[in-house]
Amino acid sequence: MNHLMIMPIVIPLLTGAFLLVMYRYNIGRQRSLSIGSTLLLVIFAVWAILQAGVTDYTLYRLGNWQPPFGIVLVLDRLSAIMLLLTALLSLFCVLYASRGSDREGSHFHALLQFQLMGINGAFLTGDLFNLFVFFEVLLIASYALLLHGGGRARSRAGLHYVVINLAGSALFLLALGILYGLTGTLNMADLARVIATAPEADLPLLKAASLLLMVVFGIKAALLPLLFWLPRAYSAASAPVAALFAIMTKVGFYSMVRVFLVVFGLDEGSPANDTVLAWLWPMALVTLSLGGIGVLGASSLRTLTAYMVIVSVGILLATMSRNDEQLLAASLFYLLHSTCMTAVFFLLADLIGRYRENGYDRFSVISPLSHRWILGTVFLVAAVSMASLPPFSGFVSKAWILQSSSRLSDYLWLWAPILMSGLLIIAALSRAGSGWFWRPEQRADEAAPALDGARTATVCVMIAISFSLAIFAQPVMDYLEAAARLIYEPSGYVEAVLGDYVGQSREVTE
Amino acid sequence: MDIGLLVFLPVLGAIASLLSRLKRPGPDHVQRHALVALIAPAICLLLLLSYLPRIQSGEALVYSLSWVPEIGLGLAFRLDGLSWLFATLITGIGCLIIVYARYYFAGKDTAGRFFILIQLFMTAMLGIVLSENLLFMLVFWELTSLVSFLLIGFTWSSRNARRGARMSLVITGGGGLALLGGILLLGQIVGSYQITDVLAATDTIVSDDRYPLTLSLILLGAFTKSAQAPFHLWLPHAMAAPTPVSAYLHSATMVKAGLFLMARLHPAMGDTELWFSLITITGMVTLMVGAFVAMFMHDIKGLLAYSTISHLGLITLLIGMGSEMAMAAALFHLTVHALFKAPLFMMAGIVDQATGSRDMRNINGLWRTMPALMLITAVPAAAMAGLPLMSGYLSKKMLFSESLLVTAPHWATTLIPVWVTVAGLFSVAYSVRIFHNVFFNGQPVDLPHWPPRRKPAGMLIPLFILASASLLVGLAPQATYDTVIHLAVMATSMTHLPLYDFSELSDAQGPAMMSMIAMLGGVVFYLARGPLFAIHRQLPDVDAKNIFEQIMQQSIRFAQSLVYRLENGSLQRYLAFILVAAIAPALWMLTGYTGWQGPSALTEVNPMVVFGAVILCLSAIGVALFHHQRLPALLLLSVTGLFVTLAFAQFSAPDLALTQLSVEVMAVVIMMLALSFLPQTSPRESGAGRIARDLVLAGLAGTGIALFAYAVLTRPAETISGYFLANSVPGGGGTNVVNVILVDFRGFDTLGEITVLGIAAVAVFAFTRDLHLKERVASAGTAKGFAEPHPVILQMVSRMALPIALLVSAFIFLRGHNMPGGGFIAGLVTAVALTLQYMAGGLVWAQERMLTHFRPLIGAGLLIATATGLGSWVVGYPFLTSAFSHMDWPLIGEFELATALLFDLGVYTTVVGATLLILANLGKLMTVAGPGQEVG
Amino acid sequence: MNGSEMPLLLQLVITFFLVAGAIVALIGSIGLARLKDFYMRLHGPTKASTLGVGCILLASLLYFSYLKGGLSVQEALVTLFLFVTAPVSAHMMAKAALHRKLKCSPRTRKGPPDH
Amino acid sequence: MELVIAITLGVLTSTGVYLILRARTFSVVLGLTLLSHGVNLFLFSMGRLTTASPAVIGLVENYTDPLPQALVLTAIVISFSMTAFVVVLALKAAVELRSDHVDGEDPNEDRQ
Amino acid sequence: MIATVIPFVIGVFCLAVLLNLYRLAIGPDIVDRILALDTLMINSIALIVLADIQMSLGILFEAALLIALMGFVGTVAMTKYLLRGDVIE
Amino acid sequence: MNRREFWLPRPLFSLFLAVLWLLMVNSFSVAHMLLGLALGVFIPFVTRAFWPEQAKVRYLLPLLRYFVVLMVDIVRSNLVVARRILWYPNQLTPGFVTFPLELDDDFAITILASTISLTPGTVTAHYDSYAGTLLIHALHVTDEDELVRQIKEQYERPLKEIFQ
Ligand code: NA
Ligand code: NA
Repeated sequence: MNHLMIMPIVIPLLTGAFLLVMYRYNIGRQRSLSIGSTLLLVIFAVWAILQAGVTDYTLYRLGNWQPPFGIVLVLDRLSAIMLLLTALLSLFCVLYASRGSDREGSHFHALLQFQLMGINGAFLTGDLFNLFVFFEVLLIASYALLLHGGGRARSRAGLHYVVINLAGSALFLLALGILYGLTGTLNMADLARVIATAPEADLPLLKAASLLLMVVFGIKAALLPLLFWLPRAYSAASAPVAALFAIMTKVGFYSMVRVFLVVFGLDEGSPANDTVLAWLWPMALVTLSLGGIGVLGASSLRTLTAYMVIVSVGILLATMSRNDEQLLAASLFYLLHSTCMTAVFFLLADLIGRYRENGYDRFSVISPLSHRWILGTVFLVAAVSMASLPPFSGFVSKAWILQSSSRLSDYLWLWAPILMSGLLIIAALSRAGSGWFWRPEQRADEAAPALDGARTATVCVMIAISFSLAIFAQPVMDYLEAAARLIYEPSGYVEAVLGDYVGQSREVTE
Repeated sequence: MDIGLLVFLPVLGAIASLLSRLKRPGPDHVQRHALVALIAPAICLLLLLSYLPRIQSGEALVYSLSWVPEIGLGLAFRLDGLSWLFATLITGIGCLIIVYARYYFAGKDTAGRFFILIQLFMTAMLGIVLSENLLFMLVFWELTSLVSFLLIGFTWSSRNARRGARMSLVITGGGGLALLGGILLLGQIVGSYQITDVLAATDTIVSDDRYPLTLSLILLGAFTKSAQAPFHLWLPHAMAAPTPVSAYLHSATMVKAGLFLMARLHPAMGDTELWFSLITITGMVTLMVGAFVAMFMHDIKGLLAYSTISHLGLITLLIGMGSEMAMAAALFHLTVHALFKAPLFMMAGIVDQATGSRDMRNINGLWRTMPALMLITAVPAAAMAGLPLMSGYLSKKMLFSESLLVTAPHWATTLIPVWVTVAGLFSVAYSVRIFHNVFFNGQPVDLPHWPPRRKPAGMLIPLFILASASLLVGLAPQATYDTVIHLAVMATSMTHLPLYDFSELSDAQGPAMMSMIAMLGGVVFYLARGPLFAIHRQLPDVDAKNIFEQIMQQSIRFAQSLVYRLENGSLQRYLAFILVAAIAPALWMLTGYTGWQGPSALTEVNPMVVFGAVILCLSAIGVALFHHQRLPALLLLSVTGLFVTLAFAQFSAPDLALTQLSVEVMAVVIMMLALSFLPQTSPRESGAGRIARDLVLAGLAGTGIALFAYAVLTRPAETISGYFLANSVPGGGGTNVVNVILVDFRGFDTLGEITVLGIAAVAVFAFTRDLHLKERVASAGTAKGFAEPHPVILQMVSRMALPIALLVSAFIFLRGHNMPGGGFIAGLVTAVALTLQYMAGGLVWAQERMLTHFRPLIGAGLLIATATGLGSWVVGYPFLTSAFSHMDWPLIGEFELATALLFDLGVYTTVVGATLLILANLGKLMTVAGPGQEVG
Repeated sequence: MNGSEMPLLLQLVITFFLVAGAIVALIGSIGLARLKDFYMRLHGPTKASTLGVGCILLASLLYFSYLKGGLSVQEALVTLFLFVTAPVSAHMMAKAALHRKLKCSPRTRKGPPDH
Repeated sequence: MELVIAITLGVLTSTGVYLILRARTFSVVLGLTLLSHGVNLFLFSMGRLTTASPAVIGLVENYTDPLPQALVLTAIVISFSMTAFVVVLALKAAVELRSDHVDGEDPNEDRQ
Repeated sequence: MIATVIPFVIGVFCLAVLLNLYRLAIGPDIVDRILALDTLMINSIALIVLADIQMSLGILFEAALLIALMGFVGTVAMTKYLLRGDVIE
Repeated sequence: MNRREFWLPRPLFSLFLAVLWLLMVNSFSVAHMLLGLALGVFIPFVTRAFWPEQAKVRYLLPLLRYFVVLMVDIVRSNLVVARRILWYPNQLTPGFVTFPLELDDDFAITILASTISLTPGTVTAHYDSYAGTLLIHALHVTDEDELVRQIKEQYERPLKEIFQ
């Protein structure tokens, strides 16, 4: 058994705990530890990518107990991708935060490490209850990070975010309860096996449980009508936190893929996921449309980006709900792009806001700006990528999604909002850009702080990643297609996880 | 490969320009920039010319490189007659524009930026015309929109420039998205994006169901780019750009991209009724609108812009007709238009710079001061008017003759000839006007610069070259056609065609008549312009830019109001949405479900349980009823918690009972701490409607849970837990199976769980650190009387209780693996005992006596638990693999040592640290020294 | 396993403690419910309930001591704890009542001094 | 018995839901607590309810299903953490937003 | 004998609990309610112990102990709150 | 403070804890004796800061006797109170009595206050440390001075002997 697999969870946990023990460490040491830990995560994520490329499923049996009795971690291509994305994203967030945002409150780095532990755990676990636990870890850390730095907007948004997610957690437990009550197991593979052979009379109950899970994951993923907390929460958060949150909605998406396509999708004849997918489709489309409208109506760049997150969620869930292997691969590619770019924009809003004389990132304020050339160019390039214009990853991913979906009968329902939201994004970003970089006077030089090279470089590298994702799209796509293929072979997953366990030690009590 | 080079050379040029711009601007910097910028386009032009022989042999040069084969996107280039014609126009006119701009931008800092952008733009245009792969073409298509956006907004301090730029970007960008859709559909139909394949699949395309949609989307892209009505609105506002930009982008090149696309796809998609009607009607409308508006423009550039629109409509019309001859006419006119429109724009720029105005009502009689300009301009102006011997004359006659050949559909046979004649008439009128009004028509009026500032003669060079070319084409149409245009026409029809015979054209009677009418009518129209202008002034003044801005503003307002209405900051509403979302689908799913009653027999009713259940329900309802009075509600909540505890105890879950109980008290203490800062009562602010809605939601939720519970409880249980019962002692070394699950089978969950607790505590620490509760802090102090802060009797008993409680928690801790208990409960007991010290002795008193800070305690707990897990690596087992052994020591007796105990120690430590950190920080808020001070 | 094999005397003793405890505790709660003012109500639970529960615990102590073959004194710990804490609870509640200036019943001979 | 338990769970959930829909943070906290009671008991009862059969090996003959108990224990701890957190957050919000209304004094103040 | 008497004893304690709840519900003052809750806690110790005897388990002792401890701490917290408007200061 | 007081602040109490441990675990093995002793030493050591005062217990035996008397009194007081509550709750004449303290040790006062609360019809409602008085609420009082005298006689005097 390869111990490297537990590393993405243990490393941030150890780092976070160590930072608490050494609570008097000065900020410099905290930063070095945090950056070091995140770098290690990147390395292990790369290992995970390679490992998953070689072996379809790598298992890690915690406590050396046979699944489904013990908790098992499962590494496949999908989780490897998510791990790498998280690691890279968090690295940039930590780097960006280390330029000063981390001092606005206490224990930023420790909390961020715990957050990473939760996210990575959610991506790796093969146990539904353990998923709940990791959800809670990542949520509580996200509550704390959201409030990092204080202030009224954060308090209000934080309160809403927390209460809503607590309601979501209650629903999660309910759904888990129903599933356990009917199947007597929690391991995802075992659940899949039992659900596929569930008695006819239990099926509606199981499907109802899947609908509850849709709401649970929908809250995380920001599915309409569960998303209203998001715009304010994301725009209230401090920039690196918001950027890290770009991955959070994807955790919801990931969980839906895992649970609905694998756990509820084993029975190839009439999989139990048909109901939930049927509900997901229209809801995701409306989400997508509302996201587009919100982008147009946003009053600040952070809010705009928050709605961009919603657009991306809409696209992801709509494509996922069509239950098509190729489309899933395409939407995974889009996931990479949208996570990267929404993170870029949260950072960019902060970066530019710092050099505007006033108004921070509000559109309604016309304010002199320093470093117009550099910031303007960065914004332009980022906007092109965000608007899914060529030659960035957004273009490739959107083309792939549209292409793969065109084989479906109702593809136009997807096409119309995707293309329309694209237009709205172009309109909104061109307004924002021209209002910020063209309209005001150059900021007087003596008032202007020097450009923060590290922050700018962080943003630029992230944009460069989006660009190289387009340039090297083919190998990435091959990997994603393989990942999607695995998702659509749930029987392989079940076999790999459960091995020779065929219901021994199960007892029936009347 | 070198075709690809052709496309990307200007990028290299742009980079060179960028580098040259980095150098400190000297007195000659514009010249230097221009020279640098000229290199790449010139090489391109030479390369293109060198290809001419191969093109003339009818060869289509194709070069492909794989990029993203998954989506059919490849770096593929194609050079055939059509693309050669366009590429040559783009590079040729581009070179001349650069020369022109060298003088136009003389002395301006912005020159460098212009040269960079113009070369980028050239790349984009070359990419469009030279792409073999349609998706690849789209990359450049969007790039033209983008660079055009930057160029229109070039003088960004002007509001008009910004608005014009945005407008063009939104319209052409939107068109680009439509085009993306169209091209993707086309690619799906054909199975490839290679133009070669697409052109070979005509029948497949035309017969596909998706053909109408595909065509519409593609045409939407083409029309927006080529400023076809009603998308033409952006073009006049693009005139905010510097004149070289207008001359290049908005007359000669970019706007032709849409025409190029239609011509390119004509063999594959043309020749259908739909194609004909969509394109010809659009073309006709555009032709007429452009021509009509142009006549009344006073701004030279405005007039030229609308005339451009009109000519674009004309070419579109010809493409729509679709016959080989019409296509020939279209491409011929397209070339001719590029040759006469660019110099006219250049003229406008010269006049603008010389006089400081572009208003023809003020600019008059320039022939005296600018005779050379007048002479050179005469040629393109005449060509635009379509005077005999001029290039425009021929192309117009080609149009007229084609219009007469239209036989189907019925409506078009007479309408089109009349229509084009009228439009021709207008074009004569505005051509005459621009020439006469600028160079003659009396004396200038109130010009900012008069006499005009001297302009460098160099500006006339590109003008002269273009005018000569235009003249040349007019004089030798056949040669022009034969050498370049015929190849392009063949590329658009994919067949070998006979050459167009211009002598035949000159013999035709109909076109000549129509030309005549147009010419005479135009002149008459121009002479009668005074009254016509007067009438035109009566018409409402419509500014497309304002309309566009208004539409934008309205959309934004709509978006804002919609979003604000939905996302209105009301948590209650969000929660209601979530509840509805949870209830509605399940309700929908389970309507008519009959399986609620499972097969298992019901168990008999236990009166004690019923009693407990009733009290549980009553207390919960009591909390809901009395929630306005907060402290009583809290007491009732404690009762609920107590009875939940009793339920756990009753139903064989002692561990749960212990945990629930400890947690409950801590939670109530925390809530009471908070309550001292909050109002003591909740106002009654919910209306009856809101209460009714909430009651319905609550009722549905409760009913749902009850039904689910009933359904599951009446079914036989089938579970994996037999394994736990069987392996708890042999595999986990403990008889308390729940505890063994917690620290061993599912120890990973527990690790996550204590992490949550730890994070919660650290979070509370972090965000209460700077919380200021000024008004509350003042009231703290040492009161006498009954409310003394630290009652002696309480203190005495609490102190005594502490060691005993610690002993009890040690007991619970050690017993946990085999009997109810464990690290978590032990931790809570310890924490509660220490909390008692806080309550009895006060925060400061107790804090001084703590052995350690709490945050390191949390960290240490987590480290202990994790380290225990990691310990199993040493012996080669996975994380959290437990080991235990029973040791029989002489004298002492049997001892069990289990790593699970160490893990539980981590749990214990974390729980103590976390609970106390939360409490101490809440308590801190009350003390005078509170805010800003770190506790724990 | 049940108590039927127990010596009769032990059974009787246990039963006595159970019944006595129940009655005493009930009286305490009746006092809580019936008496006129807070200060009077305080007396019932402080003594009666404590003792009542003490009796039950004693019964449990005897019962399990027999059942498990040996002295099971854990229950004594609970009793002890109750007896130590009950007066303090009462003390604190009385202080709170005084602080809140709760009215005494009209039959009270002498009210609390004002602070 | 099943019916009694089902109804109790329903009542707990209903009251919890009703309270989290109230406008004041304190009521919401009360509601969340009740809701978590309901949910925990629900999860607990999914292992079927048996009396006098704790899962302590050697103590009794029949054992109840220990797994839901372990799950509920985890859930209790987590919901305790969350409650503590949300209480303090509600306090902070009430101070900073000048009202203990869940939306603060003016829900749209940070909107422009 | 014990088995016969236990349900009766449990019933008596349930009655006591009801009386406590009655006081808890009617108050009138908050201190009355706290007193009622305190008594309720103490009575529930008895209930727990009785259930333990009835089921012959002997494992609910910690629960009884904890109720005693937690009930005390809870009462102290509430009265301190009434006295000082705060629990810890 | 000498070494013994630092490491073993309360030897008697340590022993008490060790015994308590054995009672709790219900096992009298050597292992548990050692463990109990270890805890008995360890716990007072880590909590010594919370309990700074040295208890001045002079005589252990009188203390034990005091507790036995107390137990009897508790049972008796319960019967008395039960009778009052059940038979004539409406004829009770409650009242507050101020009890002047002679004790000055906080620990002793605490024991006295608790004793008063546990015995017939009296509850200690307040301890005024400035005035040195206990405020007692009596469920049924006919003669305040008699009550004070009785308490002094029965409880305060023995306590004074024990603690001073
Ligand atoms: Na004029
Ligand atoms: Na193990």
